[in-house]
Amino acid sequence: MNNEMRIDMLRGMMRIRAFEEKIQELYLAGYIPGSMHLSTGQEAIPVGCCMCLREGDYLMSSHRGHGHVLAKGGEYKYMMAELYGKKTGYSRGKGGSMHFAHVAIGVLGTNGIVGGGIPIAAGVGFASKYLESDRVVVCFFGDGAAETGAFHEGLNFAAVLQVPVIYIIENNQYAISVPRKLSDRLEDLSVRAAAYGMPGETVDGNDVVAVYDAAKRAVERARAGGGPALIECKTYRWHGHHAGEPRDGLVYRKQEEIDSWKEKCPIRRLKTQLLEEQVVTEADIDAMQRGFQQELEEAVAFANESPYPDESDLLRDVYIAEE
Amino acid sequence: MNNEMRIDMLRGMMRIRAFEEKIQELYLAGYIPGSMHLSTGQEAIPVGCCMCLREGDYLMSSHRGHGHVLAKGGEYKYMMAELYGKKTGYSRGKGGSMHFAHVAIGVLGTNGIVGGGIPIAAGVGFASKYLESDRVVVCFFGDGAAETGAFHEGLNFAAVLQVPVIYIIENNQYAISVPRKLSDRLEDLSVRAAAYGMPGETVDGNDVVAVYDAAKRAVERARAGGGPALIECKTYRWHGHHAGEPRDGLVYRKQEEIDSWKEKCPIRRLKTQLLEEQVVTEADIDAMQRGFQQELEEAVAFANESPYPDESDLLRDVYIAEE
Amino acid sequence: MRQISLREALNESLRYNLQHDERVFCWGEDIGVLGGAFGVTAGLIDEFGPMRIIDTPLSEIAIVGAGIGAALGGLRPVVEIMYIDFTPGCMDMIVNQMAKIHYMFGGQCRVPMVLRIVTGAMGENAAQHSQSFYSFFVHVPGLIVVTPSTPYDAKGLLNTSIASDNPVIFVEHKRTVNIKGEVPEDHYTIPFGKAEVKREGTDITLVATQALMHDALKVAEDLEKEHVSIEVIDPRTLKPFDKETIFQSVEKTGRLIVADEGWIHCGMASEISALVAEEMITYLDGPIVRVGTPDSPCPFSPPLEKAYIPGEEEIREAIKKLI
Amino acid sequence: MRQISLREALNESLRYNLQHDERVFCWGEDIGVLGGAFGVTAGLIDEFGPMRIIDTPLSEIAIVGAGIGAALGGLRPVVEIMYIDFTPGCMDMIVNQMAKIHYMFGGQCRVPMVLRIVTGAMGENAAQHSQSFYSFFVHVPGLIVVTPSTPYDAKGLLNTSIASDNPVIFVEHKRTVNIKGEVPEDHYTIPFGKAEVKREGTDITLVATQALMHDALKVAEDLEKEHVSIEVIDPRTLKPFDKETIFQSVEKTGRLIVADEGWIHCGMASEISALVAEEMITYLDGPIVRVGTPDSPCPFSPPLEKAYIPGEEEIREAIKKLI
Ligand SMILES: Cc1ncc(C[n+]2csc(CCOP(=O)(O)OP(=O)(O)O)c2C)c(N)n1
Ligand SMILES: Cc1ncc(C[n+]2csc(CCOP(=O)(O)OP(=O)(O)O)c2C)c(N)n1
Ligand SMILES: [Mg+2]
Ligand SMILES: [Mg+2]
Repeated sequence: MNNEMRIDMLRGMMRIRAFEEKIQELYLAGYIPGSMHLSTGQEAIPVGCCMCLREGDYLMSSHRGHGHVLAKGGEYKYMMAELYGKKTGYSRGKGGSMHFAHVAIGVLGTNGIVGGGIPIAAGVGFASKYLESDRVVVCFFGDGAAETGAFHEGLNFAAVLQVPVIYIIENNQYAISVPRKLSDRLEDLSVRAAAYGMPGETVDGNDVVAVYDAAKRAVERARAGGGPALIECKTYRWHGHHAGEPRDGLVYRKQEEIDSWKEKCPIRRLKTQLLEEQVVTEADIDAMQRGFQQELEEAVAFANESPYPDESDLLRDVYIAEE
Repeated sequence: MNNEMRIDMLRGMMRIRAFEEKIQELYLAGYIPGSMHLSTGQEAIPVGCCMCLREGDYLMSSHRGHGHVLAKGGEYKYMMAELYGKKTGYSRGKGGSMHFAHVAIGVLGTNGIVGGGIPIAAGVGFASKYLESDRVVVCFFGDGAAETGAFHEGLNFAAVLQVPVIYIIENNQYAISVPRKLSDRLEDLSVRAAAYGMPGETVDGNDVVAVYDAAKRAVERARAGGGPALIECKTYRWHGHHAGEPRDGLVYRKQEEIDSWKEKCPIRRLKTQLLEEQVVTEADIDAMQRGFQQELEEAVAFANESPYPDESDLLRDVYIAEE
Repeated sequence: MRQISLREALNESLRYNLQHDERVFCWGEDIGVLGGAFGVTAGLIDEFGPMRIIDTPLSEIAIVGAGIGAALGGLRPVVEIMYIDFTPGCMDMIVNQMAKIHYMFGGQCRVPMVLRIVTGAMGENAAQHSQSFYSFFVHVPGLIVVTPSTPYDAKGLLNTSIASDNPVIFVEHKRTVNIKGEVPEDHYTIPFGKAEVKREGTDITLVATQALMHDALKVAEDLEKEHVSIEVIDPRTLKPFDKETIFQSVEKTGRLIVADEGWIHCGMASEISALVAEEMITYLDGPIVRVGTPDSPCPFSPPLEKAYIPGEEEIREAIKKLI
Repeated sequence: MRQISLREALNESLRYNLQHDERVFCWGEDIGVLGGAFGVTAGLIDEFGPMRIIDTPLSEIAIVGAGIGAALGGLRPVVEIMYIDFTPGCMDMIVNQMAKIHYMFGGQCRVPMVLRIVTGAMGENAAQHSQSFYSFFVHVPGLIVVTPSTPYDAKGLLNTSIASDNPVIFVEHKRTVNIKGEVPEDHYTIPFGKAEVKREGTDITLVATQALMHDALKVAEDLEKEHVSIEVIDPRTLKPFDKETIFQSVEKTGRLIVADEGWIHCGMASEISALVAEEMITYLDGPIVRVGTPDSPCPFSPPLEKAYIPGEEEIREAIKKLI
C-alpha cells in the first residue's frame, strides 16, 4: 500500500466525518428536515471499498448512506442542498437523506427500505454482464439487512447469474435498538456466503486498509468474471440510530461499549500511523480539515440560497411522458 | 430398527403410493377438479419423518402435500372428498389439494404459496415453547422453497427463538421445470443450516430408515429444547409437476433420468429388504395393497356420494362472528 | 374525565390485555427497550419481560408469518410492523395466509392476531415512510381493518381487536398518536362496524378517517360561523364498514364528501363514494367529492410535503364545490 | 385477417421486441423450456437462447428486484411473475422500488421494465391462485397498469409497454389467453390511456375489463333482441385511465354499470364509479352498479367457484337493476 493511497484514505474518511458532524449539528439546530442516519465511526468501509472502484462502477446504498455517496465522489453542496429539500439537490429535493442518488457517478441510490437495494444490485450487475462491460457493483447494507428475505434472494440470484456484485455488510452490531444476539445466532455474518456458493470474508471494518484489501480481491475477481462476493465489515456507529434519537443511542447501549469502540476510531488509527511514520504532519491534517470546513460552509450557503421546488414539481416525475 | 417399525414404514409408503396412483387415475379421467401435485417417488420422506412424531405434534406442508397428510394420519375418505370438492372433505371443499388441513391431528395445512409455511411453522413452534408443551413441528417444503425470502427469515427466526421446528427440504431436483443448477450453486442445501446457526444434515431421501434416523435426532433434540434443525432429503418426483402436466415431466427431464430414479424407488428398496430378510411375505404385501385398494374404493364412493357445499357456503367462514 | 394521548390509550389497552390473558404477547422490531418507533409499547418489557415483549430480527415476513403460526398454536399475538410502508415486504403473509387461512381450511383454524401498523405522512420522511395504502387490506377479504382517530376509540377498538378471533389490521396514524382525549380507566370495548357521528350537521355529510377526521372537525367548526352545518362521521372500522350511518346522514344532507389519506384511485374514499352512488344516488343533490392524497409518491422537500398531505385546506376546497 | 389467440399475440410481441432491441430480455420462473405456465413465452428460448430467456430460481423478490436493477443498468427487462397471487411476495420491490425510483431520485433514473402477471379465477385453483387485486397497482402512484382483453389489444399494448420508459404492470387474464381474434402481422402500438368502445349502444354504459368484457359483449348482444341497447367500453389501461370516453358515453346513456373481476371494495369498479359520481352525477338517471367478485377468498369446490366468478349472469342482474 503506497503512502499516497493511505493519505487518500485518510482524506476520504475525514471528508465523511466532517460532513456527518456538520449535518448533525445542523439537524439538531433545526435546519435539516426529515430524518437521517449518520455513519460516524463507520467511515473506513465506504472509503476502503470505493478506492477499489473505477469511474464507471456502480454503487447501491442503504439508509445510512452519506458515506457511500461521498466516497464514490458525491459533492457536499448537492448533498447539503438535498438534505435541505432544495431543488438543487441531487434528487431535486424529492428524496432527502434516504433517497440520495447521483446516477452520473454510478450512485444508484440510498434506500429507505432495509435490504431493498440488495436484489436490485444483482440486476445492475446483470446489466453489466449482459452488456459485456466490466463495470462492477458495490452494494452496502447493514447487519439488520442480512436478516431480510431480500438478502437471501438477492445474493442467491447474484450467485446463480454470476454477476459482478460485491455485497458489503456494515455490521455495526445493532439494527436500531436490537442487538445482534436477538437477530441471529452467528458470530460472523460472512458464513452466509457459503449458503450461496460465493466467497465470503469478515474483516475489521474499522481498519480501512483491511477493508480495501478484501474489497480489492472481490472487485478484481468480479471484474474478471468470477462472480459476486460477500464481505462483512465489523464496525460500530457512534451516534443514535438516527440524528436526534433520544439519548443518542444510550437507551439500548452502554456508554462503556460506545467508548470502547471510539477507541477503535478508524480515522484516528490511520492518522496515528501516518503521523508516526511521518507520512503526514499535523499541519497537513489541519489543512485538510480546514478545507472540508470551508467546503462545508460553502455547501450550507449553497443550500440556503437554493430555491425550494415549486409546488408544481409535486406531480412532476411521477411518470415519464410517453412518446 | 425393529421389524415392526420397518413394516409400518413399508405400509405407510405403500399407503401414500396407492393414494397418489389412484387419484392420478381419477384426475386424468376427469373426476377430480383443479390442479394437484403428486408425491409419487417421494414417500420415504413423510413416512420417515412422521414416524418420529407423537400425536400432539404439528405438521406444516407444501403444495405437494398428500403424503404428509397421510403420514400424519389423514384418512383417504376425507381427503378424497376434499379433492372432489365435497362438503365432507377435510376443508369442507373450500381448499382442495393445495389447502388440505386437519387440525385435529396437527396438520396445519398444505400451502399453495411455495415457502409460505416456513415462517408460520416457526410461530407454531413458538406457541409450543411459550405454552411449555413439548409438541414439535415438522415443516415440509421443496428445494425451490429454499430459494425464497420466507425460508431465510423463517429459519433465522426459528433459530433465534430456539423453537422446536424440524425443517425438511424435499429436494426432488426441480422446481417445476427449473433444475437445481439454475436455482442455486449448492451441492447440498443443508449447508444453509450454518447460515442460521442450526444443525443441518443431508440424507438419502429415498431411504426411509435414513430419513427416520435423521429426523429422530432432530425431533429429540427439539423436544428437549435444543431448537430447530434443517434436514435435506434428496429424492425425485416420478411424474410431472402437476397431475396432467403435458408429457408428464418429459419436457424438461430425460427419460433416462426418470428411469434411474425409479430404480431407487423407496418402496421397492424396503420391500426387497424385508422380503429378503423374510420379515414379510409377498402375500403380506399383497394383502396390504388389497387393503388400500379396498379403502380407496370406499373413499371414492364416499366422495361421490357426498354433497357439494351449498351456494350459501360461499360466504361462510370468511369471518368469524364477533361476540 | 382524565385526558390521555392516543399513544397512552393504546399502551393501556396492551397492558390490560397482557395482564388479563396469558396467551397475549407482542413482538416486532424495537418494541422492547426502545418501546417501539412511536412509543406505543413503552415500558411493557419491564412489566412483562422479554418472553412476552419480544424484539425481533429485521424480518417482516417472519414477524407476520410466525405471528400467524403462534395464533394457530393457541396464542393471541399482537404484532407490530413499524410502518405500513414495510408491509409490502410481508404482504404474502398478510394477503395469502393471514387473511385466508380460516376460509380455505373450511373454518378449522382461527388466526386471532392483531397486526398493528403506523400509517400517514408527517415530518418529511419521503416516499418510503409516508404511505397510507390500507385500502388494500379492505380490498382483500378476510381481514378486519380498524382506523381509530381518537384516544377513546383507539383503546376500545384495540381491546375489541385483541379479543377478536379474526385477523385484524390495526392502523395507527402518526399525526394522531399525540392527540389527547378523554379515556376511561376501566376496560371497555367498541364493536367493529359502528361508525360514529363525531359532530352533527344538516348541510353536508363529511366522512373522514384518522388525522383527517380532526381536520374535518376543525373545518366544520369554522364553517358553523358561516352558517354551513357539517356532519362529520368517522367510520372507525373500514371493514366491516357501517354504511347505514352514512346513508342516514346522506339522506338528511344530500351532499357527501369523503376524506381519507389514502391515494385517491381505488382508495377508501372511492369505495365509500361508490357505495353511496350504488345505493343512495337518489338522495344526492350534488357530486360526491373525494379528498385524499395526490397521485404521486410522497416528496421529501418540506413545501412539497405540505402540498402533498391532505388537510383542512383540501376539505375546505371540497366543501366549496358543494355550496 | 389472420386470427390468433391472445397468447400467440403476446408471444409475437415478445419475439418482435427481442429481435429488434438487444436490450430486451425476459426472465421468470419456468419461462424457458416450459414456455411459461400459460405458454406465452413458448419457443423463445430456442430462438434467443438462455442468456436472453432466463429461467430463474423460485425467488420473486429477486426476480422483480433484479429486473429493476437491470433496467437501471440500461436494459429493458420483460419480467414474468407466474400468478398475480405471488406478487404479494415481491410487493416491496413493486410498490417501494419499481413504482417510486423515478420520482424519489428526482427523475434521474428510469425503470423501463414490464412486469407480466396472470390474473383471474379459473379451473378450481382455490384461494391462492385465483386473485385479481391489480387495483392495488392502480392505487400506488408510479405504475402503468395495462389490462388487455383481446389479442389485438394485447399485442399492441405489449409493444407499447416494452417501448415505454415507465414501469408497467401488464395483466393477462387466464380466461382470455385462448381467445382468438384478428391481429395484424405487422408491428403496431396502442397508446396507454385510450379506452375503446367495443360496442355502441344508447341505453346503458357497461364498462368491463378483460374476461368480463367478453361476457359483457355476449350479454349486450342477447339484450339487443330485447331492445336494450348497451354500450360496452373497455378501458384497456387502468392507469392512465381514459375517463373521457366513459363520461361521453354516460352523457348519452345516463346509466352506468362497471364490471371488473377484482373484489368490489376499493377495487377498480369502485374507482370508476367514484370518478363518475364526482364529475358526471348530473347526467345519471340511476344508481351506478358494480359487478365484481364477492367478498371472500376463492373457494375450491366447483359449484362454489362457479358462484364466485362474476360473468354473464351477474351482468344481467346488474342490468335488471337499471331497467
Ligand atoms: C424493511 C424495513 N424494515 C424496517 C425498517 C425500519 N428500520 C430502518 S433502519 C433499521 C435498522 C437497520 O439495521 P441495519 O441494517 O443493521 O443498519 P444500521 O441502521 O445498523 O446501519 C430499521 C429496523 C426499514 N426501514 N425497512
Ligand atoms: C411463491 C410461489 N411462487 C411460485 C409458485 C408456482 N409454483 C408452484 S410449485 C413450484 C415449484 C416448487 O418447487 P419445489 O419447492 O422444489 O417443490 P416441488 O414442486 O419440486 O415439490 C412453483 C414455481 C408458487 N406456488 N408460489
Ligand atoms: Mg446495524
Ligand atoms: Mg422441487
